Formats: sequence, C-alpha cells, structure tokens
Amino acid sequence: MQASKWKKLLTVAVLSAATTAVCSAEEVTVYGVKSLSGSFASYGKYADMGSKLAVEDYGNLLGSPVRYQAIDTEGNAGKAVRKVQEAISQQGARFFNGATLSSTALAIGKEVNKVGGVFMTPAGADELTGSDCNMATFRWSVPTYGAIHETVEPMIKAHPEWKRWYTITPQYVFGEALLSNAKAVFEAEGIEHVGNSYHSLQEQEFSGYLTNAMAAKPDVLLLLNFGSQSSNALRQAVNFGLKNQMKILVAWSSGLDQLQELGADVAEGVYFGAQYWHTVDTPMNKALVKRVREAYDMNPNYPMAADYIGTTVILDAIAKAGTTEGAAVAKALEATSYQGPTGDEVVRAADHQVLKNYYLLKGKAASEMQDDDDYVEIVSSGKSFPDESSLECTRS
Amino acid sequence: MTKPNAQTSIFSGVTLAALAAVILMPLVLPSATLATEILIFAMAALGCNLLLGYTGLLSFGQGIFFGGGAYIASLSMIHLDFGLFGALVAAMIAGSLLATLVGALAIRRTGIYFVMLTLAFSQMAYFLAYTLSDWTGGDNGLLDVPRPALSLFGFELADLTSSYAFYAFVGVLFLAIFVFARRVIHSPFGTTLVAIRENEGRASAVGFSTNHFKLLAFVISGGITGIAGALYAMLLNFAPLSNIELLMSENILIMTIIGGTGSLLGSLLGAGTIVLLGDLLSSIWPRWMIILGVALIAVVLFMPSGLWGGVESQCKRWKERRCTAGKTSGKAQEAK
Amino acid sequence: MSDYILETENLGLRYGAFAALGSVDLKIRRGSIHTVIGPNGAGKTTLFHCLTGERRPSSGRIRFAGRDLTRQPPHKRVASGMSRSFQITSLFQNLSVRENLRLAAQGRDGLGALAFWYSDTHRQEHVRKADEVLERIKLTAQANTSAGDLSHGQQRVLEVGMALCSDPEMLLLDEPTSGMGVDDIPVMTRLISELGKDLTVMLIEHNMRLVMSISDRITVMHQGNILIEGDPDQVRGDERVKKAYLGESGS
Amino acid sequence: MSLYLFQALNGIGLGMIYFLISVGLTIIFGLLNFVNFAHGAYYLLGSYLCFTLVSLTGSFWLALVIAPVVVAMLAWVTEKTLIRRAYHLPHTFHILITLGIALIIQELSIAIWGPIGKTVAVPDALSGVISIGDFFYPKYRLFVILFTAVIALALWLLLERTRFGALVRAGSEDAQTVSLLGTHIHKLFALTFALGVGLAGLAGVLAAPIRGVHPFIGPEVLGLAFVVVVIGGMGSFSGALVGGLVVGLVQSLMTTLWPQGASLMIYGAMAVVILLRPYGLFGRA
Repeated sequence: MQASKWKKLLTVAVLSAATTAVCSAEEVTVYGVKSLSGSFASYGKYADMGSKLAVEDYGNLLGSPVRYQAIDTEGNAGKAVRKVQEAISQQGARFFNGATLSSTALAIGKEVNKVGGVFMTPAGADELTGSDCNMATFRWSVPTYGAIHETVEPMIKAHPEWKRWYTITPQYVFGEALLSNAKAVFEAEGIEHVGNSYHSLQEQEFSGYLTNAMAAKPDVLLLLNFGSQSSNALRQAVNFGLKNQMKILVAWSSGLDQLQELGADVAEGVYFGAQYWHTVDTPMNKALVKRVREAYDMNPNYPMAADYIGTTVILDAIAKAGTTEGAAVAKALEATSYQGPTGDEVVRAADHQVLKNYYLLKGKAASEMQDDDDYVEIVSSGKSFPDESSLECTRS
Repeated sequence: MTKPNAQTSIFSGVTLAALAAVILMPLVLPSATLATEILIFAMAALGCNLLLGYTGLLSFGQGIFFGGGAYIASLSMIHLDFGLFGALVAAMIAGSLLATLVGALAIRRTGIYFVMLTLAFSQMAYFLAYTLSDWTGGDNGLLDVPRPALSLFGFELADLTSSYAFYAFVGVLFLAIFVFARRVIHSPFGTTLVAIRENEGRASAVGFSTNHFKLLAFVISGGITGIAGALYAMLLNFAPLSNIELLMSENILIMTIIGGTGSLLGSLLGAGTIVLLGDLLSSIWPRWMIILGVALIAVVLFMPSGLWGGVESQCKRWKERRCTAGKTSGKAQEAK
Repeated sequence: MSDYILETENLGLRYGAFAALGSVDLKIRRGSIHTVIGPNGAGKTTLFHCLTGERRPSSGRIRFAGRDLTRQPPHKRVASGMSRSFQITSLFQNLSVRENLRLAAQGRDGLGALAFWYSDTHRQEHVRKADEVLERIKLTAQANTSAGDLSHGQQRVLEVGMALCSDPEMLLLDEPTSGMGVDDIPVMTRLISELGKDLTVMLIEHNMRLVMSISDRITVMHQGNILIEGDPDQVRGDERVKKAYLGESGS
Repeated sequence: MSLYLFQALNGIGLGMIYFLISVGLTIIFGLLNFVNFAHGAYYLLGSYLCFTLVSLTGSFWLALVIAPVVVAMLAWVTEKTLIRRAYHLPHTFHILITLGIALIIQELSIAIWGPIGKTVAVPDALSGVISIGDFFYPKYRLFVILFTAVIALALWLLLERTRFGALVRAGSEDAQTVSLLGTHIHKLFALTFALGVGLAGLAGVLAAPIRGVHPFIGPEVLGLAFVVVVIGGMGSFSGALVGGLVVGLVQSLMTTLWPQGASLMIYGAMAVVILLRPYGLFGRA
C-alpha cells in the first residue's frame, strides 16, 4: 500500500512539474477563455484563432512581445471559472478575452473584477452590461435591444404590409430579453403580435411550435432562439414550407458559421440578424479579411472577428495606459473610440458596452452567390442602444 | 474485496494515505484551486461510492444532490446570511432530503429500471432548476455566491479568501468525511450494505429489510454530495446550471468507477485522475475526450476494479514476489 | 402453547386459472424434522415460498408460533424465529465464511443494523455467534476463505449455517442436498439430524434415502395439494405415493 | 380542431423516428441483456455518413441504403472486439464501456467533420409540401412515416417469421436455451447487435434532413430512446412502437398545451410508468 501511494504521488508530481514550468511572465499576457473541447467547440475553435492572430499581429507592447494563452472551458462554466481563478492567482493574469456562454462570461467577469483586471467578451447576456456590470467587464456584442431594433424595425420600415408577427422564444433569461424587446418594438410600431411559443432549453424538435405558428397566419415568423436551436427551427420551418407563406427572421444568428451549416437552400430568402459579416465595407474589416485569408485560408466568422478585435482593443488600452495595472487599463478603455471591423466603435463609459453596428442580412439564392461564403446580402445596418438614462448598470 | 477485520481504527494506513495526499496535493499541483476541485469531486465520488461500490446501486442522480447542495448553500448565504457552517449544514440537509425523495422512489425498482429511474429524476431536476430561474438564475447560473470566513460563535478564525486557506478548509473537511465514510463502511450498517450488494435475496432472508438500508445509503450519499456541491459553489463564487446536469452525474460516476468501486481511496484517485486529465489534456488537444473514452474502455476490459484495484493487485503481486523469492520460488503468483 | 409451531390453513396460490397451490392444511410439530416431498410440479416449492414470504398466498393463512404472519415480508419472519436456506446456493460470494455468518447473525438486529456510527466489531455477540456456528458446521478451518472459493459441498453446509445464525426456532431448508456429490451427503444428513434435536426443521428434499432416514414426519404433495402425511414407514408403503411418482424416473 | 389533428400527425411522424431509434436498443437489451449507451452515438454516425454520402454522390437514396449498413458493420466490429468481452460483467460496466465508445465516436466525428453542424437537403422528389386543408405538411415527413412503417413491418416479419427472429425471441426468454439448440450464440449476438445499431444509424439518416447533423446530438437521442424503451417495456418490439408513438404524440401535443413543460412531462411520464408498471406497458418480468 505504501509503495502504491508513492507511485501515484510521483506521477502527479511529474505531471504538474511539467505544467508549472511553462509560466513565468514579465510580458503582457492575454488570456483567451475559449470553449475548445466540450459542447461549444464550434465557437471556441474560431474564437481562439481570432485571439491568437490578434496577438501575433500586435507585435511588441511595453517593450516586449505580447503573449497569448488559451484557457479551455471544456464547455463547462464551472471549469472555466476555476481555471480563470487559477490563472489569476498563479500567474497574475489580469487581461481576459472571450467566453461563449453567458453564464461563463458573467461569472468570469466577477472573478476578474475582484482583482481589478479587464475582461472583454462577446457573450449574449444583457446582464453583462446591465444588472451584473462591473469595472472589469466590457462587452463587444450588441445587446438584445439593438439586435431587435436593428432587425425588426428595418423590416417594418421597408415592408409596412407585414403587420402580423409570430415569435418562437426559448424560455430562459436570454430569450425573454429578446422577446420583451420585440414586444416593445411591436407596440411602438403598431404591429400585431399574433402569438408566441415558448420552448425549453434543450428542445430540438420544432414541428409543434411551427404548427402553432402556421395556425396564427402571421406575415413574419421571428425566431428568438440561437445556435443549433435556431438552425433546427429554421430547417424544419423550411421543411414545412413556411417560407412560401411568410417571411422568417432569425434575430440572433451567429453569422457565417451558421450559414455554412444551414446552406444556401435553407437560407435563401430568410432574414438574419448578425453581429458581424465579413463583407462589411470598412477599412479595418478589409484588412482583417485579408489577414485571415492569408493566415487561415478562410473568411473570418463572428467568433473570430469578435475575439480578434476584443483582444486588440485590450492591448491598445494597455498601450494607452502605459501600464499593466488593470484598473488603469480599464479606465483607458472607457470612452475610447476606434476603428473596428464594423466601422466606428465606441466603448461607452457608463456601462462598458461597445457601441457598434448590428446587421440585417438576407439569404441569397445559391445561383446568385459570388463565392462559397456569399450567402447573404446586407440589407441594413445601424446602432441601437438603450439610452444612457435607462441603463440598469449601477457600478460603484 | 478482502476486508481486514481488525484494521478499522481511524488512523489506519488508508486514512494516513488520504492525509498524505491532502497535504501533498497543493505542493505538487500547479494551483490550490485545482487541488480544491479535486478534493471536492473526490467527496462527491466518495458519496457515489457508498451507493455504487458498497451497495451496488448505480445512481445517475448524484448531480441532483450536488447541484441541490450548491443551490441551497448559495441561496442560504445570499438571502439568509448563513455563515460557512450554516450553509454547509443546509446543503447537507438539502442533499439528504433530495436523496430521500429520489431514493425512496428509485429503490422500489431494481437493476436497469433503477438506473433508468435515477436518470429520469436527474433530467427532471435539471428542467426544474432551469424553470425556477428566479431562484437558480436559470441558464445564467447563480452569481455572487460568497465564501464566508471560518468563524465559530461569532469569532472569526480564518479568512478563506486565499485559495490556500480555502484548500486547507476543504482538506480538513474532506478528511473528516473520509474518516466518517470509513466509519460507515465498517459499521453494522456498512457491512450490511455490502451484504445487499453481494446478494440482496440472502440479505433479506437473514432478516435485513433491505430497502431501509438502501434508503439510508442514499441519505448519507446525498448529504456528502450536497456538501461537495456547496463547497464547489463557494470555490467558484458561482453555482452554474451545469452542476445539476446529467453530465455532472455521469462525471461523478466515471470518477468513482475509474478510481475503483468499493475503495474509498479509489474515489480520491478517480477524481484526481479525471480532473487532472481534463486540465492537462484539454490545453494540449481539444479532442482529448477520445483519450477519456479509450480509458473507460480500458478500465472495463483490463481493470474492472478500477485504478485503485489495479494499483492494489500490482502491489500484492510485487509483495508476493518479494516474499516467495526468499522461500520457495513461484507458485503463489498464480493466486488471483 | 400449541404442539404445532407452524400451521397453515387452507393455503392457496393461484395464477389466473392455474392453482399452483390448491388448499393446503399443513401442521408441523414443534421439535420435529418434517419433510415435504412430491414429484416435480407438486407445489412443494410454491408452498415453501409462501412460508418464507417470497410469494404472497392468494388465500388462506399461515400461523407461526401462535402468530399470523401470512402477510409479513421475508425479513420480518426472521425476527419471528423462522429462518431459511436456498435451493440454489445463495451466499455473499466475495466475503469470508466468517463474515457470511456474522452478517447472518447481524440480521437478527433488523433495523438496529442501520447504525452507521460505530464499528461492527463492537457487537461481539455476532462474531461469537459466527464462531459458534462455524464449529457446529465444522468449517472453522475455512473461516477466512471466501465463500465463493469453498467446495460445493461446503457451500451447501454454509448455506444451512447461514440460516442457523439467527437462532431460529424453526429452520426451513430448500433441498439442502441439491447438487451435492454422493460423498458429501452423509455430512448433510448428520448435520440436519443433529439440528433436529434442538429445533424444528422443515425441509423439501428429493434424496429419498436422506428423507427416510432423518424425517419424523413426511408430507407428500401432489398437484398443489397434500396427498398424504405420515411417518416414513407409512409413506413408504403407500400406493398413492408410488402412483404419484410413477411419471417420474423412480427417484 | 384541425390544429390538434395536425399536431397528432406530427406526433406520429416523430414517434416513428423514436421507434426506429428505440427498437434497436430494445432488441439488443432483450437478447443480450446489454444496455447500449452508445446508441445515440451510432445514430450520430448514421447522420454524418448520410451527409458525406449525399455530398459525394448527391443521392440521398444511396445514403439511405449504404449509411445504415456501414453503421451496422462498424457495430459488428465493435461487438467482436470490445462489447463481447463485457457481456459477463454487471450492467455498470456495460454502461461504462459504451459511454467510452460514445465519447470516441462523438469526438472523432468532430475531428473528421468539424465542430460546426451540417445540413442534409431533403431529396428533390420529396421536397415541398402537400396541402391538407388549410395546412401544409412536408412530403418528406410523410415519407418518413410511411417508410418507417414499412421498416417496422419488415422487422416484425423478421422477428416473427424467420429462424433468426425465432432465435432472437427464444434467446430473449432464456439465453441458455438457444445455446442448447446448438446455435452459435456469439454469432447471433453479433448479428443482433449489428441489426439494432444499424437501425439507430437508419434513424440518423432519416432524421438528418429534418434535424440537421450536430456533433452533440447523441446524448439527447439516447435519453429519448431510454424514455421510449422504458415506457414501452425493455425488450419489447410492440413496446418500442407504442412507446415511440406515445412519446412523439405527447411531445407534439404538449407544444400546443404547455410548451415549457414538454421535456419535464416526458421524463415525469417515464418515472410514473416505471413506478406503476415496473416492466413498462408491454414488458415482461
């Protein structure tokens, strides 16, 4: 029994020595919180590529090269938080970027804030810059408010005849947020909200909800779910021939990766809301697309672009502050404006929300596509954010 | 599965080995938080082992108790200002109560139907937690969970903010639970559990009302797992919904089985292996779970008594070889 | 106190139209060795299962030591003083012989064994009981062997020993020699007749030589009912019994 | 009213796919007394193979034939090399070894096909809808209902009218008997495992144009199959059919009546069935 114990301890010791040897950081290190393994791998892989590229491109900062280290969340919020804690306490990590899941982003924001670091995330939860906002947390993605306003409103403006809308909503915090925003827009625009179906977090079969939607005879079907749920809801809607009966809007799509998954046949004629699209005509985006094609031989998708710019912005703020002291960097980041992939982007000081464009896209027919990734045309874009006076964020 | 009759004192070799592991882990691992995570899951595996290893009950419901403990501890600290021990006791009671509920229904069936029942309850608990988002935070998780200071009768003894201080606290608690679990398995109750695992019909025939025993095993297992859940919430300052997912139950089971069912040190070894495997491999290769899959298959085919069983039999063989080398050569090695 | 320790009254068990047990009135005298025999399908095992509580009879009553235990679950019958062995050896295979017996002795505690806060060695009486039974069944030398590693004959003996540990008033043995080699049977015969001196033994058995040599009383069952009952000589000479067994290859 | 009719039709379509997934699980359990936690992973594999075959050949029909056969062959190999060696172990180890296989299949799928999901187009002949009164119903889903019904019938004939079926049924009653009959029990087990898993692969192919292909679908499918099998009764063919239809209908109707509770309801129903009818609606002791 004694011998076995030593054998075990020895293996543990060897394994851990190997990991501790890696870290001794004087230089600036940005930590990328990415879901590389586990059930959100589709997102984390490209997010990781984005951050990596940003660090590579940045070169020197405060006199030495910038380092990048990925933290794999294993698709699990608990693991992610624990690993972030470890990076903070063992390696003095202060600068974080990433996190796909809202729960992961919220909890990491709290941890980073405790040590006065900076955390830039593209996650979806409005609480990040709302009720759970803090000094450390910054958010690149447009909140649900903007996602609804920049998709529903332009559609109504362009087609006043689309008067009856039906919604399908996942019943959890994020879905509710989209729905309440949609309801507000419907009311303001005099739209008839002819019905809503809630579904659960794990639902993948939408035929029942689609039938309910058909029965209500709407002009537009608004899907308020995201990821594989919105993909399946859309696929099944197309199966049911809903495209011939009504318009369909996926308010919170993930952009290119989702369209690649769906394919042109499904996407044709469908409206999508998106945080980013690679054909956006801005100087920075053109450079980014060129760079990504060089480096990875592909067009940048949303996770890649978001974490590329998220990482770059943190590095810029460090340069501006001239120090790696977290609080100073956070201060430097507040109220900066810069050229991002979506054009002029501004970090709002009040809630640390990045003010940027949100896009309304419309699926092209396969025959009209110029290249493999040319799934959509950009219908409109714009910035919509809740008023500074109505912010829920109360940061001391 | 040989049970030494005399060696049931608290300070036996097994307990000392656990003590040594608790002391050495933070020294050799990259961080105290990692070591803490291992101990927390070792606790959960210990709870699972009481059911699986000692009673023969394969429960997919361990996540219910883990998640339940995490939620109740968090809520009692956030809304009722419970202190450290108050929250832990609340979590233990919550775990036990949930286990009573799940256990009382599930033990009415045996074999694969028992397993399926625990699976169904696990899914139900998950959907319930996610529906009660006003309390649990739903998909966003329960945030701002405090980690109270260690205090007794109003006197603050130690601040647990530092990861090493918290590790020390969890370590002491782990050892206490470890000793308690050893006491349980060597008690009349624990030996009866083994009898039920070995042959339920006979256990009933010699006079044990087996359902009462299974239920108490559930209650104790639930209590321990609830405490583990509470500590996890305190470690993370956060109680994510994933605590109560089926995947959590599955992970706890895998740790228990890989480590070795029916041995308490096996649970520690299993939790350590799985947590470290994830921690080390995931940063090297995103598809590391292939290795986990291969490991699971290998354990079934080559090491059905788990890593600890493998270690033990290696030791035995080694010892025997040393003994027999002196006297007569050979034959004893064939002993299984 | 009645002369009879166990009485059944109109005991029956039906599965739909089929009556596995018709209507059985069985009386077992205190201190006797009472054997139930009969051809296959006669209802012996069903009767046995009703007595041990594995099956709940659809009609009739069982009285044991003056108490009605028709509806008692198996584990409670142990506390009433009834103990059983299994036809198919049913031991705690991976545990030592002594631990098997100790656990069987612990069974008497019933819910008292739920105690999880003290060590099992605190209850020395169970260990003593186990050692006492070890002596009695002559397995002391094998005390630390795993039950699964015993020879088949030894396992059958241990099977009976397990039933002894609860200090029963009455022992129910389900084919104690089942599967035993010829050499081992005398050991079992001796053990049972010795037990018969202290307690009531009821057994189901196929081995006629054993039955005839040790039984005080024999009940012959046929098609779910009692055919006749009497002492070995009466049964041996009875024509109806021979007829009932005729279908079977003369056991 | 017609809404409910429509939902019922939907439920039947869904139920038939659930039947296909579950019947394999149930046959395997019945004969081999083996719980296959990798069932959902083989379904996943069926879906991915369908995707690859459709993108290579452009023919869904080819995929419909080839993909399940390939999955069945893989299952046969796994049975020969791994599963067989775990039969004698308790259920715990069945679960563990198949969990391991499921993990490997899932992660390899990501490694091969990437983490982003895939879409399989509905075959041209079946694209579009037919109208039923006010409503439209996808031709493809109708096809799935009819096709699965044919498969169910064929399967029933296979199990009831052939020597193979007789052996499977006899073996489900008592594995000893079959070996006494002089049949190669190993061969029978391997074939049955391949058949059961092949059916999961077929379900994966049929579902691909509806659900798309996503690497993490396995556990969800497995969970549903368990619910169906437990409700219907482990090892029972008719149980899988009725259980599948019941779950499909309940799920479909619940989306109209109480959407949020649909999942809760299904697992709740499963628990109630086990508690009230221990061996399911059609199961034997």
